[in-house]
Amino acid sequence: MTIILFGILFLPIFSALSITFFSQKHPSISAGISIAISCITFLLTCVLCAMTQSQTLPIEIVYTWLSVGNLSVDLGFLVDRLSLIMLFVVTGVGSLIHIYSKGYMGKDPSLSRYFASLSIFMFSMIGIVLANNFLMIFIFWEMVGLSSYLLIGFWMTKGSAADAAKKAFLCNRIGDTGFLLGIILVWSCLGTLRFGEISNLLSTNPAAFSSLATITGLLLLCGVIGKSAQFPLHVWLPDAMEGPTPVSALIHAATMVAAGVYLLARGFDIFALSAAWPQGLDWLKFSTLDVIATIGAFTALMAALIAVQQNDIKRILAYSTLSQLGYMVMAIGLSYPIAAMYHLTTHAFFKALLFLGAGSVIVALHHEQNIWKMGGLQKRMPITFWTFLIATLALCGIPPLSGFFSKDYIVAEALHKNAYLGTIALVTAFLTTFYMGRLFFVSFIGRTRSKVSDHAKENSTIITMPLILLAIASVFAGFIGIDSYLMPHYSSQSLANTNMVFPYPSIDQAPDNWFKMLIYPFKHAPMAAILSICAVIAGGFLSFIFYFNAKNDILSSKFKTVSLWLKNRLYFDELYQNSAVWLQDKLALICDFIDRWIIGGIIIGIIYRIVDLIGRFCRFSQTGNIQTYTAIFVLGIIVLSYWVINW
Amino acid sequence: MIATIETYLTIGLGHYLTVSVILFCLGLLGIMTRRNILVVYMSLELMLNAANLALIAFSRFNQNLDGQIMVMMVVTVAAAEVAVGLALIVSLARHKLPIWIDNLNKLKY
Amino acid sequence: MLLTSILLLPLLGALIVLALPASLRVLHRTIAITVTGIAAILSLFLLLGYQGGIQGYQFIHEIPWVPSIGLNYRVGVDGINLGLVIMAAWVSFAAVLVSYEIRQKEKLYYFLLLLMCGGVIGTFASLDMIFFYAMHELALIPTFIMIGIWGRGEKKVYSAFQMAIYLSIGAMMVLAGIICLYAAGGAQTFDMEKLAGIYSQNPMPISLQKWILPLLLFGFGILVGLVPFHSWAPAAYTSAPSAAAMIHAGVLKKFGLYGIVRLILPIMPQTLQPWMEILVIMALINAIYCGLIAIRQKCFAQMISYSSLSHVGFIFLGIAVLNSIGLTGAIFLMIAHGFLAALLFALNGRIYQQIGNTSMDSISGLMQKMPFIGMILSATLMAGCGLPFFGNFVGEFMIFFGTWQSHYSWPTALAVFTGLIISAVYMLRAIRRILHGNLSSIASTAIDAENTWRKLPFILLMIALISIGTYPIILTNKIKDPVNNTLEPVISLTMPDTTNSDSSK
Amino acid sequence: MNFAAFQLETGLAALVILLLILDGSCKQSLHVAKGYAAGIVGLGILLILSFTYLKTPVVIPEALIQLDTMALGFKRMFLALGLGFFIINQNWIARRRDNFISYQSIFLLSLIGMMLSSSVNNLLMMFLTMEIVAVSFYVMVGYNKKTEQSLEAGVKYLIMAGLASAIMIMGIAFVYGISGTLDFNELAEFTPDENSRDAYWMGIILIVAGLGFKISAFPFQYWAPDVYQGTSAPTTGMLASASKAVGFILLARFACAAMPLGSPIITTFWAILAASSILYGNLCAIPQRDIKRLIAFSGIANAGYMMLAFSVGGTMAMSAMFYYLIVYVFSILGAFLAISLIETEVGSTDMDALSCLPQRAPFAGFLLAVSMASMAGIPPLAGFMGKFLLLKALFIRGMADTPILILAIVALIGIIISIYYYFLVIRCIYWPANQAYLLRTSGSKIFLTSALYLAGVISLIMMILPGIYPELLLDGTDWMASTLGELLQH
Repeated sequence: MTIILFGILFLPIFSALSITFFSQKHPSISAGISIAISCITFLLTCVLCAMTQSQTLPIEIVYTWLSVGNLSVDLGFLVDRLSLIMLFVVTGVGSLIHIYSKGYMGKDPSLSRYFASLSIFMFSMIGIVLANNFLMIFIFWEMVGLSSYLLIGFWMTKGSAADAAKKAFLCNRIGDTGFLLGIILVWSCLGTLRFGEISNLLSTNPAAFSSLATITGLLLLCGVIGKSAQFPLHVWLPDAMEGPTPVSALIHAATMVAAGVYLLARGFDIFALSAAWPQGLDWLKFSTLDVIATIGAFTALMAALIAVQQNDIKRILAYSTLSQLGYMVMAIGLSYPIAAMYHLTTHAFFKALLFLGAGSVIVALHHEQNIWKMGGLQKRMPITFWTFLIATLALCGIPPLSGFFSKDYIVAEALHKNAYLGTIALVTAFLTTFYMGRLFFVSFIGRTRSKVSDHAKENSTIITMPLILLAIASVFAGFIGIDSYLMPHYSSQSLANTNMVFPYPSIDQAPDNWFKMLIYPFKHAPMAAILSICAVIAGGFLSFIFYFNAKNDILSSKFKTVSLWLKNRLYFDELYQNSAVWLQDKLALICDFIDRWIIGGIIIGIIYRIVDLIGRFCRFSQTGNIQTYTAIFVLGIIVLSYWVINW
Repeated sequence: MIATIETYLTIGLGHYLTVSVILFCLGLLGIMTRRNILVVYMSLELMLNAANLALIAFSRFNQNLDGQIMVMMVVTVAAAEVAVGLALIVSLARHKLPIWIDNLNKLKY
Repeated sequence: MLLTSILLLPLLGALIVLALPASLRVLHRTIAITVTGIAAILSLFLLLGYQGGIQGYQFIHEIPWVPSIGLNYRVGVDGINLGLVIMAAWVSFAAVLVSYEIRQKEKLYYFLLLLMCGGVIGTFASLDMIFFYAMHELALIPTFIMIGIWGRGEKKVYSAFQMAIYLSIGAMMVLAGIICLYAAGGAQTFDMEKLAGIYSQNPMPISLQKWILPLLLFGFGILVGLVPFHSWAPAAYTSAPSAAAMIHAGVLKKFGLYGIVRLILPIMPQTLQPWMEILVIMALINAIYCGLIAIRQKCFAQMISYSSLSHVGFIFLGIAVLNSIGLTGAIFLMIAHGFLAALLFALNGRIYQQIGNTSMDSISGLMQKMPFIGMILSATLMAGCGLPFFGNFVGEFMIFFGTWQSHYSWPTALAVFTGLIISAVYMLRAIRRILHGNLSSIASTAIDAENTWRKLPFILLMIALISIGTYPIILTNKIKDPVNNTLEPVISLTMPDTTNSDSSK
Repeated sequence: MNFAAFQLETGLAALVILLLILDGSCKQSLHVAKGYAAGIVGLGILLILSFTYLKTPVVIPEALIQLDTMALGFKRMFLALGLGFFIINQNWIARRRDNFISYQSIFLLSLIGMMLSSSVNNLLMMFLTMEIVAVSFYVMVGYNKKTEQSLEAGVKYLIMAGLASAIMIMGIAFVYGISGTLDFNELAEFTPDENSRDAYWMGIILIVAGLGFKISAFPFQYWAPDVYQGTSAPTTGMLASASKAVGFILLARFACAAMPLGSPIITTFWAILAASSILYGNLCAIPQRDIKRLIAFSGIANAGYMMLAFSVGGTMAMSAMFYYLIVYVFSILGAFLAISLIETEVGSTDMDALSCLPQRAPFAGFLLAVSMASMAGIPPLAGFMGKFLLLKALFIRGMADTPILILAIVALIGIIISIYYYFLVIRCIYWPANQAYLLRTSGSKIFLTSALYLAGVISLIMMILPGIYPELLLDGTDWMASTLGELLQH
């Protein structure tokens, strides 16, 4: 067990190191190492799953990494259902994307660097998943930030890529500031950072945080906002599409951005605490979960809206990712972590598939990303077309594809708990179908819109094979019972007081065959299921009208202002540029001015000049005239004797 | 009467010292004010002699000879000093340099 | 004996270099590399031989020096200076290795450099205050001369003098403070250990502490570059040749911080608290203010100088919060930052040597020309903005935790903010400007590190930085016991409640 | 009579006579070599004898001169210093193709005076030895009678020194008159009654002024920069080292005997003199461009540091002062070895001229740099230890007597300022600002005779060894200061 865990965690970094030191000049060997190791980690994950079937979870293996005073940080592995499922997603999707990358990036001269960075990413992501304490999560949290930075800026000679990488890292850092403070608060209030101990403590004494509960939750949430690109730190994710497409698929769609959701699920005990504010702030009545739900819903809606008017295929998908992440966060906010994790898993499959499909198109079209220059790919790239279609449908939530189930749980919960959030969820579902329909109809259906798309050809097996595998996963992920697998993780714990509505009252009542599963949403919350299907149909229909065989975007010509705002992503970048960045720049300017001129120039200059001046002045008493000297000599004697005698 | 005159006429330590100090101050003033180096040098000798006078007076006052021995030494040293000093002043003159003391101010600041 | 040989080796090397004729250029370098290399390797034996859990110093070597005034040669390590000595030895070795850029007056150069190496090692190994001080000065003066002769830029004379005067002011204050410590207790000894013992038995009069503490504190502060006494640092580091900047910024600057830990905390606990509260604020100013200035710099060397000052702010913070987590973090960060600053200045030197300036406006796309240097540079800059698995992160987060534990809530928030964001802003900006983007014409002639010897210093320092970052317990376990001893008098005086709650936990 | 006290001086006198005989007996070229060799050998033998033959002090009560520990120590110092300057003088004379014997014999005569001065135990002998030194210096300062500068310096020195000795004699007269004795031991036991107190103090201040002239303490220092600059480098070196040492030795004995050191008034008295000397010397040195003039000002400041010891009082401070003094004179020896080379080879003592040293005479350049560093108080050089010991004494006194700490602050400020100009000299040697000057003065290597190396090594040893192993010298100075301890006890 320990060996397997160590293997899963450290094999990828071993791969990164060996690529860096030994095979930097041999790209194919590097690719081989990296792919092999990611596949091995996947196999090891399977072995781990199999082993844990017979054991009681969670299993915790702990080594001390650091211990000073009452601060103790572990290198610890926490194996429970939550981490297993996440691990499965990360290594599974990761391996496929590794393979895909070989096809996609094959000719790049810095392939070794690419695979090394990818391995670092795998290492860090697995670290987040397996971590048993907050600080270890934070460490790997930062490390995924690094690998994201490296991979977004992979084509670093391109200014935009380098800038995007920087932006991504900084936005993450802003979130992490809160995250680290939150961790410090957790530690100072509870005295431990281990998840297991935290939930035990909180279940015995929910008031352990006293008045700091909500603040702690919100600070931890900052980390999530940064990593999962929730509003207001969502701006980095669309820019991150400057990176290679497999990276976008792996990091910025399937796994890393979902880490925020994973953290929310992991630390749910803290987030689920009821509202408690310190004195002076107690007029703020809301709890952490309220904030989480609101942010999630808002992000879902906003991103979906922006996606409607984007033209870059990857950017549309990026906003779609934002929107779906918003769903997941909202699900947590509705105290429904199982649904969030469920959606996370299915989303990982179909969104990775969408990105990889997009990547396949991009390769075929020689790095053309504008959807208005594509079109007519149905016949030219059949495998890509069909897999992309499956993924689109899954994303939109057409039963019986996986997306339907996971999304439906969230919509149902939202409608059940809060009508506003429910409405937002439904509207977002509608918008999702609309923009995905737009994307699909414009880029795949109809006639070709440019020369490059005329010459498009289907890619080789190494690219299509992962597509097919992921398509299979996207179709069937709804039936394999991810939700019921996760349920024991939560039901036993302190969630009783958060009035969480489970899809199944207990594990025994879970549907036991695929048909029951298929119809379960209709049985469980028929209203929500029907409404969401209606939204999907409406969205699909509308996009069919607008965009089937369309020559240009009708929306942007009809609603110019709205379209402009949406195209410009609601001017968030400009806003930040003109507020935060401006402020920071001016502060720096002031400090620099003070340092350069006031401290460095005036103060030091004055002191120096004064001393120098006194020196020059004293020097003039040396007149060169002996009689002056004698006079001073005698004067000195007179003064001294006068003073001594009159003492 | 005579006694009072005697006390006035008896020349005591105070008188010697007064003369000595006056001479000393004259010497000092000479050094500080006269421009000719030779005169300055003579003023210096005057100061030495003023000190000698004080030494002799004190020697008498203290009833021991230490002061007198000291005077002998001072006189000897002064002679040596004069020998060297005058040589220097002569070579100054040889260089056709002015022997006005305030012209010797090339070295300053 | 081990410590003595570590610190005497470079000095001996300096004498040998001095004795050899100036024409034997290769030999000078070889000797320098050999002696510092041996010293560096020997320093690892300290780590291996150090036994945890033992009170007091180990590897003590004592020679009576001037017994009449209580001045003895006494070296030894405990957890606090163990890491610093090792760091000093390795940075010295790396500094000698990067010195191939020097092509004139090699004899004088290596003589001075070896003096510096011996000085920095000796500073941290000494347990006697006067040796502690004198070794620091011994290392300081060569810096001045090296800036003058082999320095860069037009302002080098001004920077060298500014540094000399500034640091002399600091050093004089420290010297005065040291003598006061000697004189105040009637102890008549310069031994740090004995002194701490004596003053814990019968505390120094408060009336004296009131003067001596700020004297020492600000004296050390000037030597470290506490705002507003920091102007010397950017100027000097920009002008200094790489090796001098490496040793000075990396190692020698820790003198002041180490001095505060050794001489102020255990000896003057009674008046410590108010000053430390002020120091918290000053430390934050250091971190934020210098960080913000670093954002504005156009010259890479200037930027890393300010970033180094900003990091020093964190170390101050760790010391000022007066608890074992913060102080352990501070000492850890001293070591990590030593490697980091040395790396940065070595890289800066390499870039300067290849391109002729380090202006971030004119250099770009260097990664294409110098993949190895570029990789190390980006890793180092990342380490500088507190990335995990590099030593700095470990130190910094311990300091954050420590700050919070001492109930400084806003300072913690500000420190975290600075550590995570401001540092990232300038570090990433540097990567973006220098390494990424299109290759600028000025950089097109640059070449990467040619062979293993050229790469070695960077690799060594990087390995050091990463290994303490990934396996911090190797140092923290050794640091924490002496740190607790150091803080014991302070805590027992000022925070009786905390000790109780600590022990209950 | 204490015959032991002037055995060495007698030897030296014999050496002078020998040199004079040689002068008349052989041809020009031959006598130079012979005389030179004889001088070095003679001084060397005397130096060795002072360590081997005269190991134990011989103190005879009421003798005019004593061979106490202090005298013995300083005699050794003067012999070593004399040997060094003898060599530098010779180098200077050889390059001027001047008469060798006359200058060197006068120099050796002044050395006799200096050595005698360390034995002085009596106001009479104090005056006498001071005058022996002064009169020899009249000659030496004005010796270079072909240049106007030298003559001006000579006259200035003549008049100021004459004034100082006249004032001192007047002071001696008063002190003698009131105490009735010239002997230091008896003086130490004497306290003036209420009536004669003022006159007694007047006398003491006059004597201090006379000695203050020798050590160039503020405000009696005005002659020093001009004379240092005007006269030839070796003479300047001796003025800055040996002559100053004479002043301090006499002052130490006199002050310990006649002034109640450590009493508030005396402490303040010396504190004011010391502080003003430190500040004045250091501040004025900043803008100087002539190395000899710079050293004059630095010498004023150094005198100030040494006067701190009188302000503190006690044998520990005296010992520190002796330490400082000894290290200082040997630093000056090293510095003037280089400066005299510059003066003769380049013909200028401007600081820019120093830039030729690393190329043309690397050893001399190194020596000058080390001596500057030593004077600046950079460890591990001995200058640091000297400053440290003085400050230590100061602070130990200051712990009980807080106003003294102000003096310490002044001293520290002075040290900081001094670092600037000492480093300026180092800068001028090793990284010249003016490249053109460097080219103009670049020439063949200056040939250093092995004797010059000897002088340099003496200086180096005395600058480095006591710094690295202070006990070596500190034992000696403690031993020397123990003499004063007896005086101080009264």
